[in-house]
Amino acid sequence: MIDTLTGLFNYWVAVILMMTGLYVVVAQNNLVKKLVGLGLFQASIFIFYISIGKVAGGAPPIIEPGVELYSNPLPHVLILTAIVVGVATTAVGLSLVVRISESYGSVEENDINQADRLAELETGDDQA
Amino acid sequence: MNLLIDVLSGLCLLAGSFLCLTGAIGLVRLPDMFCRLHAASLNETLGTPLILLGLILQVGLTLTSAKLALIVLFVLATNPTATHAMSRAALHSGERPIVDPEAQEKSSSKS
Amino acid sequence: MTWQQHLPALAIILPLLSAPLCMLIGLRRVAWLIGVATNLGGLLISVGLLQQVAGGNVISYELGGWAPPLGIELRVDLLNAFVLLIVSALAFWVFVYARRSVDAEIDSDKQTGFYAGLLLVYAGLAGITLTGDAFNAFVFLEISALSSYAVISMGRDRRALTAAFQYLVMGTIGATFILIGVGFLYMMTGTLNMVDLAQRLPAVSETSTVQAGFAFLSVGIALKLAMFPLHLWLPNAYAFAPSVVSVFLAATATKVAVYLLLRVIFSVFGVEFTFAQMHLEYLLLPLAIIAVISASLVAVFQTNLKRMLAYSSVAQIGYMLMGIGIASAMGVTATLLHLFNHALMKGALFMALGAVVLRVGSVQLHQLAGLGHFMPWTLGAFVVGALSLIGIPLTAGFVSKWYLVSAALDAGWWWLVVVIAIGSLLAVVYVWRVIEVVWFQPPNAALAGKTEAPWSLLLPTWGLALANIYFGVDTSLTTGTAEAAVGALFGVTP
Amino acid sequence: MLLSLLLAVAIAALRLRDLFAVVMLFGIYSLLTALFFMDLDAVDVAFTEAAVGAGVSTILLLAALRLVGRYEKPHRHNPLLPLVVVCATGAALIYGLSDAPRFGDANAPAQTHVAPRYLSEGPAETGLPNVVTAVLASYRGFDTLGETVVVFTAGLAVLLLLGMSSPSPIPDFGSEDDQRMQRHAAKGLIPFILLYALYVQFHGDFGAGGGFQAGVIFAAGLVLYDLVLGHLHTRQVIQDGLLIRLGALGVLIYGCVGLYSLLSGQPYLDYSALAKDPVHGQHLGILLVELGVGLTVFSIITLIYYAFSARRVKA
Repeated sequence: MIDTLTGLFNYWVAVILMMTGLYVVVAQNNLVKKLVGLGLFQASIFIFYISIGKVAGGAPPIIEPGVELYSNPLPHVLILTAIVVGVATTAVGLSLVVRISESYGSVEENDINQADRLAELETGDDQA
Repeated sequence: MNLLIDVLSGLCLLAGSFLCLTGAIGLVRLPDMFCRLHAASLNETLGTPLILLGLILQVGLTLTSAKLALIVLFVLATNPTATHAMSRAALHSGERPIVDPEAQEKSSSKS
Repeated sequence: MTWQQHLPALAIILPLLSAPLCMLIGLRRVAWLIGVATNLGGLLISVGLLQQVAGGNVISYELGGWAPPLGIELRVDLLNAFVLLIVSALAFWVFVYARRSVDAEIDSDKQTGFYAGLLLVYAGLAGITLTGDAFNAFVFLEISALSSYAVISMGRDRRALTAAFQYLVMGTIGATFILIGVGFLYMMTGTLNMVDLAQRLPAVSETSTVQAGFAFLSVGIALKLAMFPLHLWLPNAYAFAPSVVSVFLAATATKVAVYLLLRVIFSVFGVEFTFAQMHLEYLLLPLAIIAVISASLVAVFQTNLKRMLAYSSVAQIGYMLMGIGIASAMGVTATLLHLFNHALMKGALFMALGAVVLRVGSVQLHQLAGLGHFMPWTLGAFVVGALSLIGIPLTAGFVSKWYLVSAALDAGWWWLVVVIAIGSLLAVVYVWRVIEVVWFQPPNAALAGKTEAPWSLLLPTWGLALANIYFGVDTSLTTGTAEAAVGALFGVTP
Repeated sequence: MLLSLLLAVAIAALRLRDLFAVVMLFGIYSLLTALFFMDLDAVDVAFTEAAVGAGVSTILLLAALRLVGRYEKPHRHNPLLPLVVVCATGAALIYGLSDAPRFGDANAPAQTHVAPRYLSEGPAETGLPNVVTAVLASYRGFDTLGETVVVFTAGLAVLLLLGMSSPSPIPDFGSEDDQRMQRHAAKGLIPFILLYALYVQFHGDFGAGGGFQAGVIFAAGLVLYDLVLGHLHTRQVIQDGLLIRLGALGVLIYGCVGLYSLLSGQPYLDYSALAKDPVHGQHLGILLVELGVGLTVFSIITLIYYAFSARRVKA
């Protein structure tokens, strides 16, 4: 039990961070904040992956003479890719938010849904 | 000789850490934007270079110490600029230094 | 190596590189031509691949010359060659159709980028279909997802923006879940290659880590394929996207997600684990049933025809999951057939609506009264697609439903047949509403002077409509391939 | 210790309404994560996270905030459903981790199956001491091609959504005099930043870094120039239409290196076809594809920054 608690400490924190991030995404009303939450969520997964690759007492995986034990390079590679994917998603999401704010005048989810519903009720037409 | 270097670098490290600590305390304790900036710039412009200097002394004359020296130069160039830009921005957005002792009381109890 | 051996790599990199080429040249007509040429090439490649694997052999292509699990492997068997054929055939057809529709719906200075985006969606889907590496699948998933957010948001209605945003949030959560799942599996096996995973997983299948990994992978993919409670992003995304995008995504994107689910369930984990140990059918079947009934019911009350079809898609995905949930060879064959046939019918239906958008500017049901008299060919194709959607004999839709019903009866689940019947009845209801309005109501005054859609739209639309009939009559190609693919799928799993 | 700081920052970000502060906290969070990666031996990842998470993301978020407003509206919401979803996810994660190998265990499956092969043979097969670069660009080069395309796609998407920016002189951050100090400092620094980017680009095979990080740093140099000297100046140097083409060119460079090996009868992306000696070919191939990556990343990030910064706030 104690071993599970301490031996996986990194993972536990990563889990709590993931939950925080996911909560921000699902519960928040503001679209920018949702994207920040998405970023937190993804960053915590990066921590999770990098923790998988750590070898106790290992060195960074740049081969040098005289060093025997290295950490696992594969998760590093995967996360490099994932970081890039993450920032690409953020950029696209933000440009969507900018356009939404221009055409709705708001970036709060409630306001937007309400505006859509009103428009549909008024015209009976859901294709503007 | 080694002892001398150790002592010197130790002194540098100690002084640097002390400055950083005071800077951090100041950042929390001081009443307004400008005083806090003052505290922050203190630890950045003197504290960090001192620590780096201590480290350079420890490493000796290698590629690593050259990199550390570059970092020192970089920090010295950017931090005052950043502090300057921040205080200007604060002034622009309507922040004013507190000069009145009473207002100072109020503000510090608030934060 | 001969050039035939390079086909798996070419199938992906051709569209992947032609998209930047479009942007480099920067002319919209050239971009369209490049797109058509690329997709024609893609179609030929996928036919070639299907021929190469027809005998049941499996192609493994080692990218970079590194043998798996060290490097990334493309792995082609009958199953994904079949799915790739669906995707590339539809992509080609969509590009032929696209020019007029895109001219009408997209600003001319954005058309180049739009075509490049479509090509990237296609490249991503082809990548997911062919790759034999779990993490590589994630990368291609993101390529297709990011580019679909972009092309969806090009819709004229401002709701296209919110729909794309919602899709972005849900899609990213889905992709991140897949990433967590892959991470768990990597933790326990040390590999990312799917074949290698399949070999190493049985030894650790009892651990909670592998079980949780499976759960995260399934939920992530379920988000992508709009499985019932996670489908909320889909209707608006399809309804407000430009017509071409609706056709393309409805016909291909969810199909590839279903393929990925099949791959994970049957090839990576194996039936032993997914059904005997995890009892996936207890989750899949109820959700599939609710999806079929509730989404069909919602579709009945839609006034926007594109949104109606989108809800119908959610219901059709329900049928596909039902086939998987039955967990017999017959059931999965039904799923595969429905993948193919649904692409045909939804393609035809959305293409017909695209033509309506071009001429009328709306797909709001009450504005289309009597439109059949002005655009008989377009709406004729719509009717054919709709008949296939219901599952009338001699249409493609009938074949897959027939297989599904047989599979349910084989398993002794007559109640499932009842569900399928109710779903089809509801489809009759929502389709009939449309047919009644467009053919039998007196023409709407506002429609006066509307003319038939141009040939460049009609031909592809009718091409797909006729394909619906052809594959309803001559079933040897589809059923033969699907049965062989499923045989291999069940054969390789212990 | 670091992890608890991370936690504090994350929770603060959750609670604050001032989006500006949230974004700054997000930047701090990324920097802390980067430090943490450093601690876990992932130097390349730390480098990237610091450049991207703390740098690029933060700048983009700030640029977007300028356009959409800084404060979040207070609102009531029912936190029950989100809480259930989050707790279910958390429970599944904890359940999954309870059987996981211990942290740092050198005998975990992840450490014993494929990875040792990279470490033992990688330097000999590719000629690079930095195994991360070797795996990234060669063993899993197809992933990296995909990653480059993702960056390109993001640029394309932003271009489609926000359109080309027309050079306009409006963004005026203050009078000449106001900016004098920053201007001098920036003018002194920018050459060094660009030089450093080149160093990172071409030294990635030996130390941490590579095309991606170099591209980000190069873009950062340009963004700094743009911020301090105003838009017109930067856009005289390089324009949007050119940027998206450069981005496309980067992807094509990468793709064509692969095509070359395909045409010479080797599998796609097999760099040993590039030279007589396979190891030499690998080295050359990695340099070339890293160049493609760097080019794409630099131009797309600059392009995205342009698109955001040129947008006016609409009333």
